[in-house]
Amino acid sequence: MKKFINAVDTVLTESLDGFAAAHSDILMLGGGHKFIRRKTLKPGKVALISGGGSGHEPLHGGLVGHGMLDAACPGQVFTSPTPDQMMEAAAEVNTGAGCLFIVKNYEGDVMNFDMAAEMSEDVMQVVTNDDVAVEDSLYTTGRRGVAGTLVVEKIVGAAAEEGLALKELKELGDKVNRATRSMGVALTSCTVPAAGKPNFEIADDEMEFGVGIHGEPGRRRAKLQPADAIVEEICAAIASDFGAALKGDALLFVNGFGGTPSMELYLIYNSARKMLEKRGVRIVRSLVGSYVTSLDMAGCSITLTMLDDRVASLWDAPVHTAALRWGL
Amino acid sequence: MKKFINAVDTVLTESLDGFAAAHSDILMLGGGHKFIRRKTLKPGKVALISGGGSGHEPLHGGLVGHGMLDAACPGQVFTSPTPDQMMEAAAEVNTGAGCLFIVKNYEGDVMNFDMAAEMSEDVMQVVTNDDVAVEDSLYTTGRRGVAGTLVVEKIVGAAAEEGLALKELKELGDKVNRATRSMGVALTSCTVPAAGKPNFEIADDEMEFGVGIHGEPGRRRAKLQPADAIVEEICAAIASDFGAALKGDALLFVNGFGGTPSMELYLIYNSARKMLEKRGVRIVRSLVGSYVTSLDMAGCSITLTMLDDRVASLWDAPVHTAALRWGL
Amino acid sequence: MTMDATAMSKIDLPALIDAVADTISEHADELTALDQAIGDGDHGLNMKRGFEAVRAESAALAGQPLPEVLRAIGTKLVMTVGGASGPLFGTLFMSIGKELPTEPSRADLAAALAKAISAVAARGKSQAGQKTMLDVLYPVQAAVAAGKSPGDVADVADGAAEATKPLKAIRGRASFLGDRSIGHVDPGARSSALIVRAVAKVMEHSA
Amino acid sequence: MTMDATAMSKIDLPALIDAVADTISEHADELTALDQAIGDGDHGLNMKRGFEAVRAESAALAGQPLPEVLRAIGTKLVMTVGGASGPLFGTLFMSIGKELPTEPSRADLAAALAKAISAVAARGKSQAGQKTMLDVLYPVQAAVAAGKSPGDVADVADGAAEATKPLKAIRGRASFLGDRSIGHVDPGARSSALIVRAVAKVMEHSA
Ligand SMILES: Nc1ncnc2c1ncn2[C@@H]1O[C@H](COP(=O)(O)OP(=O)(O)O)[C@@H](O)[C@H]1O
Ligand SMILES: Nc1ncnc2c1ncn2[C@@H]1O[C@H](COP(=O)(O)OP(=O)(O)O)[C@@H](O)[C@H]1O
Ligand SMILES: [Mg+2]
Ligand SMILES: [Mg+2]
Ligand SMILES: [Mg+2]
Ligand SMILES: [Mg+2]
Repeated sequence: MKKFINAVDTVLTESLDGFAAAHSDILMLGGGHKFIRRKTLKPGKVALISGGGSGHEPLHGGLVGHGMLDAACPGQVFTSPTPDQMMEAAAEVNTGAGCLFIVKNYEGDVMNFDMAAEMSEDVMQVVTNDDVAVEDSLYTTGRRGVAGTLVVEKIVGAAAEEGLALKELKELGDKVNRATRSMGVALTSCTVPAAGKPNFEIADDEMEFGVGIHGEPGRRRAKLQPADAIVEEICAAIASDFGAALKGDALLFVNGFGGTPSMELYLIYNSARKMLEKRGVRIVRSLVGSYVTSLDMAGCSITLTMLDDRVASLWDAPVHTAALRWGL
Repeated sequence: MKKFINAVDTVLTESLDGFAAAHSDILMLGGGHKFIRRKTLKPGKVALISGGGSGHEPLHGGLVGHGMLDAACPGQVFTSPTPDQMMEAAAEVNTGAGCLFIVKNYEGDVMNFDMAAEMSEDVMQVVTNDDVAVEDSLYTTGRRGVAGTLVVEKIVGAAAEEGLALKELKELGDKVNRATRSMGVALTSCTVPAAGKPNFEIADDEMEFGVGIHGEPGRRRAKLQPADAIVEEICAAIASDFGAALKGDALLFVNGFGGTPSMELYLIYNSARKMLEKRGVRIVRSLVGSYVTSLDMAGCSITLTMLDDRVASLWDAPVHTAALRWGL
Repeated sequence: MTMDATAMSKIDLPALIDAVADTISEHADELTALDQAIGDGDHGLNMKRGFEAVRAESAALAGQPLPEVLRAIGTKLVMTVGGASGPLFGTLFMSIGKELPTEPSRADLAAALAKAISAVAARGKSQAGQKTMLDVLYPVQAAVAAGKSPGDVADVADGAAEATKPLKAIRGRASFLGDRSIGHVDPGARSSALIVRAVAKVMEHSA
Repeated sequence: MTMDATAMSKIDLPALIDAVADTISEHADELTALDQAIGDGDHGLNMKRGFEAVRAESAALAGQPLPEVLRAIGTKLVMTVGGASGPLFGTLFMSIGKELPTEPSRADLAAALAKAISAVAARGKSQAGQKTMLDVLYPVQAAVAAGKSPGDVADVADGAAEATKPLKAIRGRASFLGDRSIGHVDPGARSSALIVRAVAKVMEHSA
């Protein structure tokens, strides 16, 4: 394992300490490294709290700040946080208007957030499940929440800043989630520090299609293809899942998994944009970068969110976090 | 080679097309993909132009925009751009107040920018050489320009926005460069698409100390150390090079080379911050992220810039580029 | 030897906690490797973190009645394990503690186990046959109810864990793999069997 | 066979361009591998891009006088090669073109080469012994001045390229490696020798 670490047990806390020190203008840590919270809370605003296993940085801690989250609860690497983390975060950042938990659809996250919600007051939840690689049927745990979660957090965050009520934010979050689809492909796995070796081995001419964001194998292993062929397959899956909803304006988000250089991400974006526009979508907003990562995994995902004017203007609203900034 | 590409010959142009499409609010491409320029020029402002081999993204194209560069000239991967690129960029973005070229100290870059400067009018140059891994003596080509280049571009960019004259900007750039030191360490090499394999092989328990940003071997190969030991060695090298100048306020910039997750970068930042403060520096500004990269190389560099109040306020000045944004 | 109320109330609780923590820590790499194959490679780490945290409180728990101790163990697991296994194993121990009288009979234990396993299934929205820890817990409960010896119960658990191998996962992270989940033992099933074996050994000794 | 003015002016320029472009393209991987060892792994790519761009203009250049053609080649190299080698090889060809009369004698060639090599050294702020292309160009110029045959000049070039192996680099990217640059042939020295060999072959044929 080649990593900059001192000891596997302290990777997370040392990194969080550095993160808080580097962004002390925006955020601070809760006791025991249980959560990252905005430095300045806005009384009367619904508090948005997200969280999940670590290793997906900048998600979620890098999205704490004006226009997005009020707190993020970092679990161990790829392990959902525990309910006490969300409960303590909620107790600290809820200024009276209630809390919205934004949760990626993994059983671990869902159960831990559920337990926290059961033991807290005035909490609602939005569960994101944008990954079309996973069949959504009775015979699965449902779709995973992946990169589209960032989009939900941005849109709902902007609306919370405007002063929307808890229930309205929950409805908006569900709506944006329903308007969002993602799919990912990996060229390598990644190494959880405490595990010390990659989750899977993969040959030099192979890729994993339909992966999530935990360095896990995907739906199928295939021979490495030219970028256009990969993008075409992903876009086809997203498009067919949208069905008739695939029309009008959209946000195209090409997300790197951590080990893929931005040169390749923009190449993928270039390809995806053309293919989606050929299918009748108008790409009016874009985001390209490694925002929802799997440690050092090489690979990327493509996320498409259908936009109406209201959602587009919430996307444009000012945001000031460690990872996402504009308009401020 | 595991990359998202269609053909090695078109990686760069496809990626640039994607980049320009994704950031069409900020920038546009020059003819023949010769340069990336600000969409809206500011008449009477000195034009800042940088450039260099591609593969270091977001440097330099991601730093084109308000408060930083007016144009960036992307060479082939790890290959300096050709003089016609800088000449055409200068002709297009020079609104009458002259052009400042910001050049990283590599003979290829220096010679190509020199030739362009000789054939253009009203051009001055700042050559960055912040890499303390390289001995600066008669028997070397001098220090390399590495991640510190971003700091120079930010500070000089802010001053240009204020309306400083060409000669003042050149002096400011030289001053910031002299106040900046960097050093890097790599855990892996990287793969130039057209070369198809990594520049060097390295064992699982080894690292390259004192590397630049071209996937090249460094000054010495060593056994992989705990992060603190690595950071201590880098900080010692930087500190001894600063000598008596190491005091007062400073900007600490921990830069990832592309393949290193932000969890590790913040851990390095945490360690470096402590070690430098122990040496009497006050870290008052911070930047952590993969900004000056070597494609997919795993590794990082530490950059320290000594700040006076004026330089600190130029760092804080609004910037709006693809990669760096605040205050706007 | 069969299990009875005497055996239950005579149990050396610190020894029990040590035994479970020992087996989980010793097998942490194996559990993680199982989870790398069809999950995200953290199950061994999660369980070890949780049971070592429980062990650290062992002294404090020593004097307390069995139900209290089980509840405390469950709560500690919920607050330290994380992931899917945290709420599930946490619920398991908390529920057994809630259901069990201070001096339980074998029937009490079988009943408490049945209720606790239902609570786990409710928390996980899962059922038997979905390639999860439940595929060990249900047969273990049945074996306890049937009056098997601790050693025999542990054998049932081992067999049940092994029997998850041919199953296709319908719940848990492994379900994302679809058919590719077939051919691997479920990590949570394996850790459940390890816990059962450790508990059985301690019960045999305290009998 | 010796080189003389007749040989120079009789040279088939398109054939010369083809020969140089051929050898560079054929050896591009080797040059890149040399540059991977002590540089950034692009020398073969750079040179190939440049000389293939020159080849693409070969027909347009065919009718023009030798000095014009050399200047055009140099300019093309500057605009397409990039890196350190672009300005340096570009300067070399541009300068030879500038110095050479339309019907040059051997002495003219030797003099032009000397001036062009000085221009390269000035552009590169470099000199002999620093493990660069100059370590091939200087001995080549000397061999031409001494009246050696094209084949012998090419042998000198090969030997000089090989002789860069034990040198420590003082200029170019390899200098960043310090002592680690020792033991490898300099890529630019090797490409220079390849060009000299190709030119020599064409000159022998046109003699
Ligand atoms: N819905 C569920 N119901 C029952 N058991 C489950 C469920 N989801 C997961 N599990 C169990 O949890 C185990 C995985 O635990 P762990 O790896 O610690 O958590 P995570 O999957 O969140 O990484 C699985 O092997 C399975 O036995
Ligand atoms: N200052 C210099 N003077 C003479 N030759 C040089 C100088 N710098 C580099 N070279 C030559 O250029 C070659 C490298 O060319 P290339 O790899 O194409 O450019 P870069 O080093 O910019 O990647 C070296 O092998 C060396 O022969
Ligand atoms: Mg997990
Ligand atoms: Mg180069
Ligand atoms: Mg797991
Ligand atoms: Mg090179």
